[in-house]
Amino acid sequence: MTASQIIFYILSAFILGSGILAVTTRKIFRSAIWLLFSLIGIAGLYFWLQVEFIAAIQIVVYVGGIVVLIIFSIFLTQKSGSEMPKASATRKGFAVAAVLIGFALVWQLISHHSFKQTSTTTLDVDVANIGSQLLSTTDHGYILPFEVVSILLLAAMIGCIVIAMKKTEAV
Amino acid sequence: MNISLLVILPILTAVALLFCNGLKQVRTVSLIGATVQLALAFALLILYWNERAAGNTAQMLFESSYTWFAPLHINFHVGVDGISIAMIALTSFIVLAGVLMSWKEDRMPKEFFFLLILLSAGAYGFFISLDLFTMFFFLEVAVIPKFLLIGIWGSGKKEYSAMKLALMLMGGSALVFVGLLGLYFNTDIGGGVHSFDLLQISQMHIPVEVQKMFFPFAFAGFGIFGALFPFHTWVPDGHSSAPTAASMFLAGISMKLGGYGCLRVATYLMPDAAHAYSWIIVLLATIAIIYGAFATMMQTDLKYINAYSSVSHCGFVLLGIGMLTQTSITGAVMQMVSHGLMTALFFAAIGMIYSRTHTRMVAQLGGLLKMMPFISTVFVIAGLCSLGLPGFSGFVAEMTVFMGSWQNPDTMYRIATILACASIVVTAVYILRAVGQSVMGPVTDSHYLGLKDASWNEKFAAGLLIIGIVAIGIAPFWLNELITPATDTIMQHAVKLVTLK
Amino acid sequence: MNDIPLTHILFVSTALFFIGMYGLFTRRNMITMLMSVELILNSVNINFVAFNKYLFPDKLEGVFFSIFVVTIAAAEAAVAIAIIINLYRSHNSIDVEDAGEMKY
Amino acid sequence: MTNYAYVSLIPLLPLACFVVLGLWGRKRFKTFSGIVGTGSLLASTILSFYTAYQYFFVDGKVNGVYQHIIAMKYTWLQFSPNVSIDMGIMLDPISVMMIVVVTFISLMVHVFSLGYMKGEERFATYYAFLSLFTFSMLGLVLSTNIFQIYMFWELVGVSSYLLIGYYFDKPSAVAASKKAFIVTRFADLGFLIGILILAFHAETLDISTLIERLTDHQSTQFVSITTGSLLGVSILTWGLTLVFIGGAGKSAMFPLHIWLPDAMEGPTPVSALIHAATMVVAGVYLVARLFPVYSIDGAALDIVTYVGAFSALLAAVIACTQTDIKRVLAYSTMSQIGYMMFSLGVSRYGGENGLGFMASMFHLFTHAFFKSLLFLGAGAVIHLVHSNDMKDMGGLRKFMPVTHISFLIACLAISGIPPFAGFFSKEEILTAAFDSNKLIYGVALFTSGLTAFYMFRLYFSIFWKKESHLHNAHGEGTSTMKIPLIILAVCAVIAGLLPFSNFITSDGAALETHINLVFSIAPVLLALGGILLAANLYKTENNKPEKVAAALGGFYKAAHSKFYVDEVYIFVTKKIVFNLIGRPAAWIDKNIVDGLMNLIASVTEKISELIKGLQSGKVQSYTLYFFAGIVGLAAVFIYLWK
Amino acid sequence: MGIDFFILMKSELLLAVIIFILLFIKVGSKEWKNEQMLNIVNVLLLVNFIAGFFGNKDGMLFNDMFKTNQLIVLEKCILNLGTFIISLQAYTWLKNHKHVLEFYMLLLASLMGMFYMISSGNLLMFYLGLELSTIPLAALANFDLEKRKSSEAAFKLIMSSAFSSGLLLFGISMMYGTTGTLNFTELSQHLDGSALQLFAFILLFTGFAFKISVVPFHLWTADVYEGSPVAITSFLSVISKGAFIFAFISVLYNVFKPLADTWYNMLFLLSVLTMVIGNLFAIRQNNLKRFLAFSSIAQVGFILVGISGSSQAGTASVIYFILIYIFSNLGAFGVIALVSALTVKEGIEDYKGFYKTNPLLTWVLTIALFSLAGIPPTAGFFGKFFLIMAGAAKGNYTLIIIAALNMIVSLYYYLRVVKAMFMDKNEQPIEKLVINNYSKLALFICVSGIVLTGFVSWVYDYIYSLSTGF
Repeated sequence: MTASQIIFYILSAFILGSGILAVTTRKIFRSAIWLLFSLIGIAGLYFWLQVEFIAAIQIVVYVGGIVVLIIFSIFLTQKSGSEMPKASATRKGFAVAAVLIGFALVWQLISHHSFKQTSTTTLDVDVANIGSQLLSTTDHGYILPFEVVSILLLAAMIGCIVIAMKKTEAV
Repeated sequence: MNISLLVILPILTAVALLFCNGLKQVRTVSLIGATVQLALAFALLILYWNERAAGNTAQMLFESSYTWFAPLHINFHVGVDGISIAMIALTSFIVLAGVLMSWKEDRMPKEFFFLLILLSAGAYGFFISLDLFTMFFFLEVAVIPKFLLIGIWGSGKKEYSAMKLALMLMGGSALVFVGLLGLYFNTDIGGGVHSFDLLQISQMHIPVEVQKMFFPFAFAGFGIFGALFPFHTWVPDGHSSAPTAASMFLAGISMKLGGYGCLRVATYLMPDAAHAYSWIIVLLATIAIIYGAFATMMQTDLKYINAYSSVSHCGFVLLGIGMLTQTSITGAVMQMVSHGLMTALFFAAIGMIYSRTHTRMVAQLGGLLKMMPFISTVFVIAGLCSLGLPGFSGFVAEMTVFMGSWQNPDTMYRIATILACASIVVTAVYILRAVGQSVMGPVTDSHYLGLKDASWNEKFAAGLLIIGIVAIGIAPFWLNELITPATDTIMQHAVKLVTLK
Repeated sequence: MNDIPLTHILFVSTALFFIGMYGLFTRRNMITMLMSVELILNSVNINFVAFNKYLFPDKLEGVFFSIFVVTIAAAEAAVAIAIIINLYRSHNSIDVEDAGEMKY
Repeated sequence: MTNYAYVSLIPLLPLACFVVLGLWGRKRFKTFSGIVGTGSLLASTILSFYTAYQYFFVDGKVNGVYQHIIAMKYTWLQFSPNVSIDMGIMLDPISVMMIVVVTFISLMVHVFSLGYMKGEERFATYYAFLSLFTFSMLGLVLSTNIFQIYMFWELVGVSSYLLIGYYFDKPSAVAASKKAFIVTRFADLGFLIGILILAFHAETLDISTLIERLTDHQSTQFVSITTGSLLGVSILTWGLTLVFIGGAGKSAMFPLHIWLPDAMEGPTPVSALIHAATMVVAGVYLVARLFPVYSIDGAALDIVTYVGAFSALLAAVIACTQTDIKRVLAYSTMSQIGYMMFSLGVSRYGGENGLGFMASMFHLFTHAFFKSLLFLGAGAVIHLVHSNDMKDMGGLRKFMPVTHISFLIACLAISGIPPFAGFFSKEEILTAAFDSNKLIYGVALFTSGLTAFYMFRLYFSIFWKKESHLHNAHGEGTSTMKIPLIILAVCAVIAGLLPFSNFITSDGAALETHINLVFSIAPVLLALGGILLAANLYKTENNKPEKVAAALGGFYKAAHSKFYVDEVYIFVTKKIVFNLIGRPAAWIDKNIVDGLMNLIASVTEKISELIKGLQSGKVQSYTLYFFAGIVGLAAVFIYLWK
Repeated sequence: MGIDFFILMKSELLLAVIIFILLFIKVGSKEWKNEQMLNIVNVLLLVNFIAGFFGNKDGMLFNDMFKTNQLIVLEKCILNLGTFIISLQAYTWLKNHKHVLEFYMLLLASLMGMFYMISSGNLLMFYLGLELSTIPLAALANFDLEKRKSSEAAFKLIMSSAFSSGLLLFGISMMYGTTGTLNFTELSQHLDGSALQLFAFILLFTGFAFKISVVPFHLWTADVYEGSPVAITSFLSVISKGAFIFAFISVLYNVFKPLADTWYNMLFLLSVLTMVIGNLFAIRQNNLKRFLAFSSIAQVGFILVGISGSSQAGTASVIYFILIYIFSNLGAFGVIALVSALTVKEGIEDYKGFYKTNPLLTWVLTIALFSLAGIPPTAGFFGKFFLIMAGAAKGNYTLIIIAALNMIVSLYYYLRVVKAMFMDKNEQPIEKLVINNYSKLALFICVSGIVLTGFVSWVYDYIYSLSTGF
């Protein structure tokens, strides 16, 4: 077993472990922290896969943005430290069953599928390349999706403002 | 003559009604519309005779066709033969009578007459259509106004009845729909193109298995309209809850849509299947006739009596169609016309009685002949027509059906015919019970003594229908000559296809 | 990285996917539900990147897709949180069981 | 050959009268309407006498045989290329005889009613109905087409219905009219099916053609109808028997006679016309019309014979016990028609064998006069005493001499006392019966004795018995009532003297008949015995009748209760038809058939209620279902469906 | 690039321009009255709608990420029309709303997302379009800010759609993994029907199914429809649904054609389920919006029947039906929106005796409901007839019979509403409402659309001429 393999398995275990904890722990704040760990683990996985740019985005957007957002909202809505209510046993039972069946199904499908590699030429995944492709209008350019996403972000922003804004200024 | 006028005219009337105000204007416009309809129907009849006399032997006359949905080969294709003309004339009679009977409808008159006229447009359209799509279209047009008419202006458990009627009739049309689609996709007018055109389809030979598969849908679907046992239960409730004019329409026209469809679509286009299934049709029709008659005997409400008797009488229509002889089919068509007029008259009489005495229970009525000789006479005439008295249309039609049915020499069919004949006795029983109890006998309620006889509009309406009934009863050869060529075509077609196979 | 078969990575991502789904099914707190959704989206991202790297390295489609997924996840999370906060204002609770007024 | 087209006026005049009076009588004509009706009928009567003259004496006979003359014929309704209902007029001896009888009796009744019905509110309606009846009856007898007969058959039925129910505010009248119609309708069903059978095999509805085909042993039609059989009986017998059922219904033969006594609820002149002289003999006429066909089928004729004889006897027995004078007359009518029937039954076609046929027609002819006379007389009596019951009468001979004498003549005629009309016709019947069937002869003989007895029982009870003390005696009524009585009395005397057998026979050729005086001793003696017995019992008031009744015991009671036939009918209709068929049918319709439709609706709603939990309002459940859906789809479409 | 770019992307660009105009108005210093803003917006939308008809051209842009043709333009025009009508109908409600411009910005952003989705040439664009159309809608669902139900609806919408898009993404990733491409054209060449690919396809399929509320992926629908402001409900039920169906057809017919056997059977199964369950739930509803939600679910069942026809007639019928459905449903929602905005009543019970006080509105609602039920002479009849006819072309009459039977059930509940309005008595019916001109115009458009679209056959002919099938 090479170092790379070992790193991968450790990362995987870390991701899944903290993921499981994130969805099972009863304390909401801890849950958020476990999520954070899991996301960091995934960032690690990206590093391991040598897509540093994605790893960076993962850390910046998720760890730096979303998790923070979540934590803020937890502070806004929750008394910290209190335990969350438990889901009913039936719901849990069904959920476990569904998830296990689903996983078995998907894993069965994946493991029996022979993935075909169509090309061996590797493309450089460095930041500059990604950046220029993102804004390119020609071959392999992603300017259109980029614009769409920007509209989406604008819309999301407007939406958030309208919804979450305090209604104190109502006359 | 452009027979699309028959549809356009009611629509124009209906549109004109939208701009009217108050009962007076509304009813005047409706009356004019209905009268013109009648005139048009008669003009059509005369033109038709002329055309035939001039030696035009085309199956359909006054045909015209407009492309409607070109990609799907749906055309607005209209044309008439004797059967259609008979039905059109019937419709125009009943529309006019219906309008006259509703002369004093002061609750939302505009809506009332609008729906009434819309119904007539549906009926005319149905009878002149030679394209299955337009036919289906008009069939459904003629359903929903009835829901509103019954639900809004009806009496008794009107909402229930209206809903039941609408659902069952739409159920029928849903079955028809399946049948039509089945037919459509098994036609080929060249190059894999399908057609809804009745005449075109009749020229092709639809595979027997296909016929056997879709005939039940088409027949049962139309059969629901025509009170096919056991799908007749909308009839009693619907008729009894409806306002007078709507009852007249319902029994007089709507139920005829079913019979006409059974004949024109199911039997004509799928003759092999009609032969194969004829025993079922005959069985169901016989059950309807006998069982309807016995059920009528136990009714206590005049409208229920007439409604159940309609089940029984419409059984003759289906019996005639199921027997598949030319005479029996002619009889079925005659029975449609006759029953339409007769039952409309019956409902008109019941309506007149109800509007005065405010009851329809046989037990509560009595001796009306004393105060309202006209209405009572109308009632008795309707009753006598219903029990098949010579001189009235009912006799002619029923006898033709019997005569035709008897030509089918199979023993089981004979037994069915005998049973059907037996119903005339039961009919006599219930009709005479109703007449004897409500019109004759001692006056049961002193306040009846002050009641007035029919007003001019009612007299006119009843007179109109009676003229129709008596004219057919005395001179059935006209109607017969009108219908026979058409039924002949249908039968020849059926025989041709059967022998081809 | 080539000494790890693709399926192993897929195992991780699939497992993460269903962990997230489990969380979504069972967590009663709306914010934790949202967190579960994030796990799901992350697992999908792993898929994209892994496929891209392992199978189709000649283009960067998978990588780009994951970039956009991250962005959208952020937008979605933002709106969701805004809604949750609004709900919290009116309900004074973010228990999902309490948000079941409309039913049947 | 004379053009007989004018014959069509005979029925059409009353029809026109009906239409005019029916539409405008109440408002325009009022009391004048009686005159209108009578006038138009007078014209008809004259025409029919003229027709009879023309037919019998001028040109009806070809080579010594009376011909069937088709005066006119129009196709009315074409069923199929060779089967159609035609409207036409056929003249042959019986139809000509019938139009004479019908118009004449009807005229008498019309005249009589002028007085009898005076002051009635629905006077015009009455005359309209009478005209309708006359039209229908004339149409019936003139028919060329069996279906035409059926149509007019129905029409006479309905006019009878309308006239019986004339006093519509009397529940008993309404019930009686209903009963009459329904019972005859039931019989008509047989007629109709009989027609269907005959017409199908003969491939025609035209009477002449039908007879021609079914009597020709070589024709395919004949072969087909005689070879086919059902339940061991040939199709021809079936057809004829069913047709006879129709006739039996109209002619009140057992067991379809129950409507006739009740029908007396109608105005008495109506009873005289319809329920004595004309309509009720339609059954006899029907059998006579198809007689050539009947005569080749012994089985059918036997049925006619036995039904007729049994009805004659039964009715005579019942008549002896009734107290309502009109009912007595009604049963007597039934009994006399029974005579006509069995007379037909014992007859055969052609020559000497056709004596019964001739006798039957002869009796029909004479009976019409004396029976209508009896009814009109009874009408006059009722008009005076305002009651139908014998108990309210007695000693009326002083108050109404004309009625008395005419009634007596009629009684003598019906009893078969020479030289009154009934004697001659009855004599022929007895001869015919004697020649063919001794049992029938015995019954006939016995019945004729009974007839004399009950008729004179009636006569004495009305006009003798106790001395009456009428205060409000307003005499016998108007001259319009008396004149018909006198005319009919004259007819009742002389009608029998006509050389009937020269004109009306089964095959149209004249038949030599002669009165065998030795043979007629027995019936006349029996009749005289009956009269004497009646005189003994009823001429004065005494308790002998009660004693006799007591002696007869149960039999008397049964006869008095009309042998409980009505009760049987009520049992069958009420208990079986209504309760066992009608009620279940209505119940099934309401609960099962309709219930099924409603069940579909309620099941749909139940299911809807049942699965509402799916939409629990919990978003987590939604996602769970969502995922379950995916797994399900995957399972189906990846693994199961390949 | 160049001028083509502007012509091909005309619809999207126009929307973007409008969004930015609104944004400038918003951030500008001038205080605008609500009425003024609404006037401007409606004029802009009208312009947008009309402009849609001019200067159209087929073509692809950005490496086939964006494609357009006559049919797509027509679809966009239909959606524009719907949005315009909704905007008119929302007038009564928005007049007193504080966030009019935000409302429109979000609405148009969502619409734009749909446009991109319809025009998408690869899975990425498709996904982005889908999200762009969904996320603003979730925010919009919450626009009745004080209403608890509104927030609940928004939450349910965003959660369910997040979940669904998670699954969809998983499917897309698998599709990517098995075919190596995101481009539709290449994708369809690489489809080999392996099990994993099928699974990926099922996930994609359910992504659509979720959006157009196919049972069992429909559960969010009713709750969201009920809780959202009426304008959003109608937008969801008409525009969003329509857009997704447009995209669905094109994806199924063009991209997943090799898997036609599979998806035909899936459509069969799901359409039966959808019709039946949708109807069963609809018959028990008492809230009109919720009721229309279920009825719209049932309608989707019928649409699936049409889609399963997979012929030129199938495509045409579906698009034609959507057009009619827009008129009908918006006719119904128009009345409900008015009543809801003016009286806050939404229950079927409240509509008892409605005819007595508001005959005109009642007729509009009745006609709309009849059209939904498929009763002639309304256009709904034609729509439904052609739809099912298209399905029947495959010869699967079981499906047709089930559809026909379901039409009866659906008739029942539509008539139930009609009955309440016309026949039932009510002590306190909804009072006589004052209708503003915008709503009148909207209702007029809807009614004339309902009446004319069926009879005037060139509408169908035109759609048919643009459609393709296989």
